[in-house]
Parts: sequence; C-alpha cells; structure tokens
Amino acid sequence: MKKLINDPNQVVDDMLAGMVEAHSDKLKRLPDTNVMIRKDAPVSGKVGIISGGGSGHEPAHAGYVGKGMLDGAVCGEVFTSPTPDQILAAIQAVDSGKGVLLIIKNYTGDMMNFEMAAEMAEAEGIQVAKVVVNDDVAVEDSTYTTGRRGIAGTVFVHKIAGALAEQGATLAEVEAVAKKTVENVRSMGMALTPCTVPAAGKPGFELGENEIEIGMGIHGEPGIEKTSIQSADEIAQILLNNILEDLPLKEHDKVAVMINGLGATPLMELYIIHKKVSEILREKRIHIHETFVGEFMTSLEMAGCSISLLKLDDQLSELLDAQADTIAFKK
Amino acid sequence: MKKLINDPNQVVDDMLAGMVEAHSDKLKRLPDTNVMIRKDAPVSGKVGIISGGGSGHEPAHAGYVGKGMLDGAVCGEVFTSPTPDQILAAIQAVDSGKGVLLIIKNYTGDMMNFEMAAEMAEAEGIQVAKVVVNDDVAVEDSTYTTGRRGIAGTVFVHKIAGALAEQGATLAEVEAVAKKTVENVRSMGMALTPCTVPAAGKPGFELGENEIEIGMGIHGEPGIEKTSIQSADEIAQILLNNILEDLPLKEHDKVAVMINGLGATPLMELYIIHKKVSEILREKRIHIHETFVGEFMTSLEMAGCSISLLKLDDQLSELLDAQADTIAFKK
Amino acid sequence: MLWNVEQAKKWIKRLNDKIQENKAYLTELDQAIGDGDHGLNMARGLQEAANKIADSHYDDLGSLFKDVGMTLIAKVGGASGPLYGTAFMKASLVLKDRKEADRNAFVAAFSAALDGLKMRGKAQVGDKTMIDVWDPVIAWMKSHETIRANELVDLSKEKMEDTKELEAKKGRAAYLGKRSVGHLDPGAVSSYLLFASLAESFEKGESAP
Amino acid sequence: MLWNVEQAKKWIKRLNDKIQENKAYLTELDQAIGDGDHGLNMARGLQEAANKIADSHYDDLGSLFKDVGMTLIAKVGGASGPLYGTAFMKASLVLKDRKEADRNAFVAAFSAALDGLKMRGKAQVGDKTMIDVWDPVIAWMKSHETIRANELVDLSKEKMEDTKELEAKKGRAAYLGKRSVGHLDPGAVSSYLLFASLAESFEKGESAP
Ligand SMILES: Nc1ncnc2c1ncn2[C@@H]1O[C@H](COP(=O)(O)OP(=O)(O)O)[C@@H](O)[C@H]1O
Ligand SMILES: Nc1ncnc2c1ncn2[C@@H]1O[C@H](COP(=O)(O)OP(=O)(O)O)[C@@H](O)[C@H]1O
Ligand SMILES: [Mg+2]
Ligand SMILES: [Mg+2]
Ligand SMILES: [Mg+2]
Ligand SMILES: [Mg+2]
Repeated sequence: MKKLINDPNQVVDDMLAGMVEAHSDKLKRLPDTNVMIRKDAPVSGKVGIISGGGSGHEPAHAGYVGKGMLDGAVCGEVFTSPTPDQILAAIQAVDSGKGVLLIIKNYTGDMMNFEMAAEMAEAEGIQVAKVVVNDDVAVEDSTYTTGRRGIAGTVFVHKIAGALAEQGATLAEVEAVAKKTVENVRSMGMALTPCTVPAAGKPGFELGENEIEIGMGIHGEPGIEKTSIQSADEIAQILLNNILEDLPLKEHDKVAVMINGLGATPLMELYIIHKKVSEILREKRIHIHETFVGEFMTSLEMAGCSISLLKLDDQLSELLDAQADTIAFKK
Repeated sequence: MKKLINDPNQVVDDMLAGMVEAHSDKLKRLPDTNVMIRKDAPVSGKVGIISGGGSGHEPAHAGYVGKGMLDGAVCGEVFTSPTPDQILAAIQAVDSGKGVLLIIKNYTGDMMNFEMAAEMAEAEGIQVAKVVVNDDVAVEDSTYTTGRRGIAGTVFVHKIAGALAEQGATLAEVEAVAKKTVENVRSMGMALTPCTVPAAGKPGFELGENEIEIGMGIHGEPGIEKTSIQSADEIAQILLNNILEDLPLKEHDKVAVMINGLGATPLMELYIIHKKVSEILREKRIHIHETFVGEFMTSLEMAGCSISLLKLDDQLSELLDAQADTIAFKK
Repeated sequence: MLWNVEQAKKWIKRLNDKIQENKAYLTELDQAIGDGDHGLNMARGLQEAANKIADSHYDDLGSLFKDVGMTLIAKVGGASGPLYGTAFMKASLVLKDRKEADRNAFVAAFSAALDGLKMRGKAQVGDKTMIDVWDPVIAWMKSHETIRANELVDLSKEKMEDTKELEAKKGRAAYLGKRSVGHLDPGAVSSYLLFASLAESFEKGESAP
Repeated sequence: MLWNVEQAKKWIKRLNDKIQENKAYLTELDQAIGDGDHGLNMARGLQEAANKIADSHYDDLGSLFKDVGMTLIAKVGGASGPLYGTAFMKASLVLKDRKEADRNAFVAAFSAALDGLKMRGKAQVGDKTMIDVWDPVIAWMKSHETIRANELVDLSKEKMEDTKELEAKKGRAAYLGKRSVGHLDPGAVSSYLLFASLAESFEKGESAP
C-alpha cells in the first residue's frame, strides 16, 4: 500500500484538518468531532441539511457543504458510517429552529446510526426529517433485503434539497423535494481496479489483469458480475441500459447526467464514456439539460466510473440550476 | 492496461467529442482539429489566450477554456505536443484583432511547435506574444540544458493572464502579467505509481512496491531520485523545501497554494499533504491567500501530487480572485 | 451462580483481547462480502470500551454495561456499532442496580440484548448476520439450567460456521446475493468471539453463572 | 549517380516500414528516458507521409520532400515532428525543380536538412539527440565521393550506439541528468533507421547516388 498518509488510523482526522486549513472561508469543523459545517451555520430562517457517511468518498460529503447545498457533513471512519453522537452534534449545530433534513444513503450502518441520532435530536425538541437515497440499480430492489444502495445520485439530492432550503422553504417542503429527487434518480457503476482502506492495508477485493466488476458499490462491495474488460462504448451501454430499464424515459424527457469517476479514473476516460452516453440519449430523443463530468462520489483510489441520470421536471431543473458555492460544486 | 477507452489511437478524438457534448454551453471544437475554443470566440476587444500541449493532463487544458481564462486550448496526442497547423488554427480562431498570447510549457516539442505556429501567424499579420512556463524546481535550471519544465503552476498563468485579458488589457500588458506570474510561481511533484499512454499499452516506468519518485514530471519523465515511500508529512516537507529554496519568501509574504493530484490520488491524500504544507507556511509566517486542492494538471492515472506556490502582490491576488467560468475552474 | 462486576469486567477485557487478535481476520472476512472494516470497527470500539471500564469504578452491572454500550455506539460506527451498542444498552436496563446477576438475571440480560439487536437491525434468523449466532445461543441459554462453558463455545462456533452456507439478506453482504454463499458472516464471527470469551471466563473461574 | 523521384519514394516507403516495425522499440526507448511516445509519433507521421506520397504524382524531388516535411510537421507532433519536418523542408529547397539529384545535390540536400535540425533544435553534438547521428553522417557524406551503403549503415549505427554513453543536455531526457547515461537516445535510433533504410535502398539498387 503506497499512499500519501501519515498514520493509517489518522487519515480522517488529518484530512479534515487539511480541509479546514484550505477552505476556512467556507467550512468549520465542530470541535472534537469529525463534523464539518458551513462557516455561517446555523443559517437563520433556513432548514438545515446534513449528509454524511463513511469517509473515502471525497469530495463527498464535506465538499458539498456551503451555500445552496449542505449545512453539515458527518465524516465517519473510512467506509464506516459515522456514529450517532457525531450526527447529533451536527444536527444541533445546524438547526436554526426550522428543523433539519438528514440525507442518508441506504446502507444498514448509515440507516441505524442516523436513525438513532434523529431519535436523540427529536428527544431534544429538534424537528428532524429523513430521506434515504437508493439510486443504485445494480442491486435488486426487494422488500426482503436491505434494498438498493445510495451512490453518486446522492449529490443531486444534496443540490436540489439545498437549493430549496436556501429559498427559505419549510422542512416538509425540503423533504418532499428531496424524496422527489430520489424517486427520479438512478445510477450504476463499474470498477477497473479495487481500492485499499488505509487501516486494512490491502485491497478490498481482486480483479484480474483483464477483469472488471459491473455494478460495483462505492465501498468495494461487489456488484452484479465480474467480466472481462470491454470497450468504453460497451460499458456505457451496459450501465445506461440498466438505468433506463428502471427509470423509464420517454422522448423529449429532460435529464441531468452525471459521469462520476471513482477516484483513479482520468477525466479523459470519463469524457469518452460520456460521448457514448450522449449518443444513446440523443438516439432516444432524451434531452440532456446538463452534464456533470468529474469526481463527485469516489471510492478512494478505485478506477472505474458510475453513470447517474436524474429525470427533471421544471421544479427540479430550476433547483439544479440555482446558485451553489461549495468546494466541489459551484454554480 | 485496463482503461475506459475504445481505440487507443482515438482517445483524444473521443475525449474531445465527449467534452463538447458535455459542455456545449462553454466550448466548441474547431472543425477537423483538436482545438477547443470559447463558445463566443473571438471575443471582440479582448486579447486571445491560447494554451495547450499533449493530452493526458486533463482538465488541462480544455478545462480552462472560458470566461476569465483561456480562449483556446490546442490538444495534442497523449503526451505529445500539438502540431503547428493546429496551433495556428487556434490562433486564427481566437484573434479579435487585439493579438494572441501563447502560454507554452517549457518542453522542447511544445517550444518548437508553438514557435513555428507563431511565425506562421505573424506572417499572416496576427500579433503574437509568447510566455514560457518553467515552474518545476525539480529540474536544474541551466542555460546549457533545456531548462525547467512547465507543470501545474501553468494553471495560475492561465488564470491571471486570462483575468487581465478579460479586463480589456493590451497584448503587451497581458504578456507582462503572465511573465510576472511565471517569475513568481514554483512547483514540484512526486509519483507513487506510473501511468500508461494508451497507445503504448504499458506503463512508462516502474516503481517498486515501496518506491516513489521525487521530482516527477507530468509525462512520466523521471525526477530527482527514486526513494522509498515516506510519510505525507515528509513528502510535503521535501517538495516544499525545494520550492522555498528557489522562491525566497519572507515573513508576511502572501502566496496562493496549489495541491495538485496527478490523476489517481484521492482528495483525502491531497488534503493530508495540505495539512503539513499549511503548518510549515504558518511557522514561517507566510500568509496563504487561497488554497486550491484537486486535480488541475494530471498525468493520466498517475498517483502522486505536486505542490505549487505563487507569490502574490496586489495585482496578482486581485487577478487571481477575479471571476472565471470554465469547466474546471470557477470563481 | 453469581456474576459480578469484576467478572464482567474481565470478560470485556478478554473479549477485547480476542477482537484485537482477530482484527485482521475479521477485516478479511468483511473484505470478501462487505467493505472490509469489521475488524477495524470492532477493534477500535472494544479497545475504547476496555479502556473506559478499566479506568472506572462500577457499583452495579447495569452501569458497566451502559458504559460499554455507549462507548460501542460512539466508537464503532458502521452497522455493528449501533447493533452491539444497542445490545449492551438493552442488557444494562435489566442489570440496572444489580451488583451481581444470578442465572436468571444473566439470561434475561442477554435475552434483552438479543431483542435489542432484532429491534435495531430487523434481521431474522437465516439472513446471514450476527443474529444467526445470537438467536440460537440465547434460546439454548434459556432452556438450560446450567450454562456450561464448553457447550456455549461449541454451539456458538457451530452457528457461526453455519452462516457460511447462507445467502445474505441483510447488511452489506446482501448486495452480493448468491455470491455471498461460501463465506462466513463477519458479524457472526465477532459474535462467536463474544460468546467464546464469555465461555473462557467461565472456565477460568472468573465467573460461573 | 542519379537519385530520382521513384527512388526517393521507395526510400520513404522503406523508412516507413522500418519505423512501423520498430514502433514499440522506439516507444520503449523513449519510456526509459522520455515520455514514451517517440515510436507512436514517428509511426503516425511516417504512415501519413507514405500514404500521402503514394497517392500523389511528383515532377520533382523538391515537391516530394516538401510534402513529406509538411506531413511530418502536421502529424508527428512532439519534438521530433518539427525537427524531422524542418529537415525535409530544408532539403526540399535544395531539391526544388530537380527531377533527379546527383551526388552533390544529394549531399547538399542532406546537409541542408542537418542545418534545419540545428536551427530548429539548437542542440550540439554530444547533447544526446538525433544530431549525434546526423552530424557525423553528413560530415562523412561530404568527405566521400562515393556513398557506400555498408559504410553508411555502419557509421550511423555506430553513432547511434554511441549516444548510449552520453548525458542528455537537450530534449526531455535532459531532465534526467546523469540518469540518462546508459540508454540509447530514441531520436538517434529513428535517425539511424532513416539512414539504414537509405542504405538499404542503395543496396537494393533502388538508387545509387
Ligand atoms: N440488519 C442487521 N441485523 C443484524 N446484524 C447485521 C445487520 N446488518 C449487518 N449486520 C452485521 O454487521 C456485520 C457488519 O458489520 P460492519 O462491517 O462493522 O459494518 P458495515 O457493514 O456497516 O461496514 C455483518 O457481518 C452482520 O453480521
Ligand atoms: N533540441 C533538440 N535537438 C535535436 N533533437 C532533439 C532535441 N530535443 C529532442 N530531440 C530528439 O527528439 C527525440 C524525442 O522525440 P519525441 O519523443 O517524438 O518527442 P518528445 O520529446 O516531445 O516526446 C529525442 O530522442 C531526441 O533525439
Ligand atoms: Mg463499513
Ligand atoms: Mg512527447
Ligand atoms: Mg463492514
Ligand atoms: Mg517522447
């Protein structure tokens, strides 16, 4: 394992320290926590929005803290859900009295820890609403299992809920638009290489010289199948087919597209993927409102990508276009 | 070699096609070339600014095309300087009559190709000025050799020259501020892993399980020495020491810092590096005006980082802060 | 039989030792069908819990269990943190104000812990989780007057090993579907270590409920 | 001796074949002390040049050389593109309007090519570049009435091999300083291939200046 780190057990703390140094105009760190909040939190008259999860997905989630997106990000250990006390501290710090929305990715650990924190906050008299993101179509959606994972589509939920909250909407309104976003966003990823949790010291899984994993999660959880390397066009087609099967789109529908790198994928390759994605959507006469290409929800130094599609109506596209000023997302 | 590509010989063309699809609001591609220009080029009353070089450094250089930065980016084959005919086409396309500044990184190939293009453009009556970026302190600066390479510090030159040009300054003024930026910027990089030129099909060099290369260039050119892996703090110290030896800074001097990932480095690690960089600068009472952490000048999927320091005066910091709206750099 | 604060403390210390020893192993198991942090999570949390209780004085078992539960909730994270944390918290309610636990109180505490796990995680037997160890072990405790160390360790080991053939329905391994078959569940293994360290405490005479 | 358009075309075709054969080798050499694209650059450019001239009719050597030069300039890129391109362009000036070249015109053309290389790249003998092959080969051409194929290939090969022990002062390998010693210069090798293919053409009787 070659990484630019000091102590594998200190990576989250060191990272957050460096982040605060770099972006003290936007962020502050709640003392003695791994919680990053807006410099001006709590923003009076505004619903607070909190997201978070394990670290290792940077710029998620602290990169989205700022005007027009999140009020707070709770950063767990690498790939490990943060604990309820930290989430509670974040809720307390960003609540201006208008309540707090928790944006949770659908993982058992995140679900349980955020729920416990929500219960504690409610016991203190803070209004809390929750929205669970489960955009990953690689996972079967069944009531008998834990359901689908939340992956890169979460960034759209941050953006849209954050934009509405910035306008002074109520907690119920912000919750509703966040849920609407979740209902309209689908994603799927694939990996070319594994990644190494620093404290684990070795890769989470193995892929052969010519093997790729289709439907990869963002924590090294395996996907649908291991297969041999294919062309960018074929991979784009596979991911997009799976998404379109699940998110039926008609001619003239409007979407936002996110081509997300998992950490070690050159932008060049993401654009090559997008070439095919835009071709396919054009053929189907689906209108791309905006395309986001880059690293939005990573998995340490994993090579690979995910594609997300968000079906837009007028409200969603207006909120997507609204101003945002965060480290990783500016509009 | 596992990459998200179709044909190794088509990567630049495919990438540019995907880029235009994704960002047609900002960019257009000159027909039958690998030149990307501002949607609204030529901007009347404005000096045109062109940069470019081999591809594989994305978001450099097309990611910096837009308001407040570049008017055009000339994209060569991977790690190969673009040819004079392409550069000439870019010059012709962005010249509004106020002349064109070429921002050239100091590589023999870039120097020769841009010079040939400049001669051709001048023969056509277009005013052309050139500035050569040579910020890499890893390379000995000697008049007997080719001198220092241009690396990530180039992005500051784009930003500052672009901001002044946007204000309507003359070619001589824009050239002067670009030169001043070059004089005040220093960088140095290191690599944890090599990268693979798609058409070459195998890594450009090898590093052992625990080896790193200090002073790495952005094309896989080796640096000062191979050494064994060290802590992030030690690496930050080595790179910064080399920079500070060359760019003498006094107490209360003001700098901009760029912590640049080479392609496969998680943001987490870049922030860990910055933690130490900010500590060292604070100890020396050097004031950080702004910090940029991310991927600005990459080397395909190389893991590693570079640090750049730009010494600021009032003019430079004002231009650095000025508005910019490009794919990869927004202010 | 009587189980007191000193004995419970020794158990937690022993459990922590076992978890530290098996940190890499638990992480490897989690790499196969999860995200590779179970050993790291458990080692971080148990170490904190062991430190916490070593430095504190307890008048009753309830406050000891509460401290362990709170520490696990605050330090483990992931899925296992809220689960183990809740288990200890629920047990602490039963053990509140008790200097010692007799067999019935002991079993009632572990039974409450299991209820806490089920309440929190909503998993059922057969879902390939720690429940597949806890549920049969608690049932066995309830139906046996004497909790014999060797039987406890054998049973929890057997149930842990049985998770290998299950297809995961809950937790991160569920994303693998059939590909989860053939791998032990990491949480079932840490639960086995929990019961095995309990059994060892009994054998060492540190306690004998 | 007379060298005509047909013979020059065959040489370029032969040179292209040699470059394609050695594409991976040249790239490997450039990986060691440069950026690993020399083979790719040369292969792309020479293929275009070979296609271009195969499809065109030329009345004189000058226009053939000009097309080759222009194509190399527009298609090779990097350092080698402007260098080889300029070399052919400069030679084309000497060969302008000539249907055939005698020995003197031939040597004058190659000598102009060398001047072009030096003008463009500002490298000197000993800087570990293609100049280390070109300069002694052109000097030898000038001083020998008859250009013997075997001597040409031996000399260019020897000079190419000598670059191994040099420390680079120009081009990308210069960044390596002393670490460039022990590696052949890729551009010296492609220049050797240029002269070797010329020598082969002579031997095959395709030309004999
Ligand atoms: N819903 C659940 N109910 C009971 N146990 C569960 C549940 N979900 C996960 N687990 C247990 O948690 C273990 C994983 O813990 P850990 O790796 O620490 O957390 P995470 O899965 O969040 O990374 C699994 O092996 C399983 O035994
Ligand atoms: N200034 C120079 N003068 C002459 N030849 C040079 C000079 N710089 C580089 N070269 C030659 O160019 C070769 C490298 O070409 P190539 O790899 O295609 O370009 P780049 O170095 O731009 O990647 C070197 O091996 C060397 O022979
Ligand atoms: Mg986890
Ligand atoms: Mg090159
Ligand atoms: Mg886990
Ligand atoms: Mg080269």
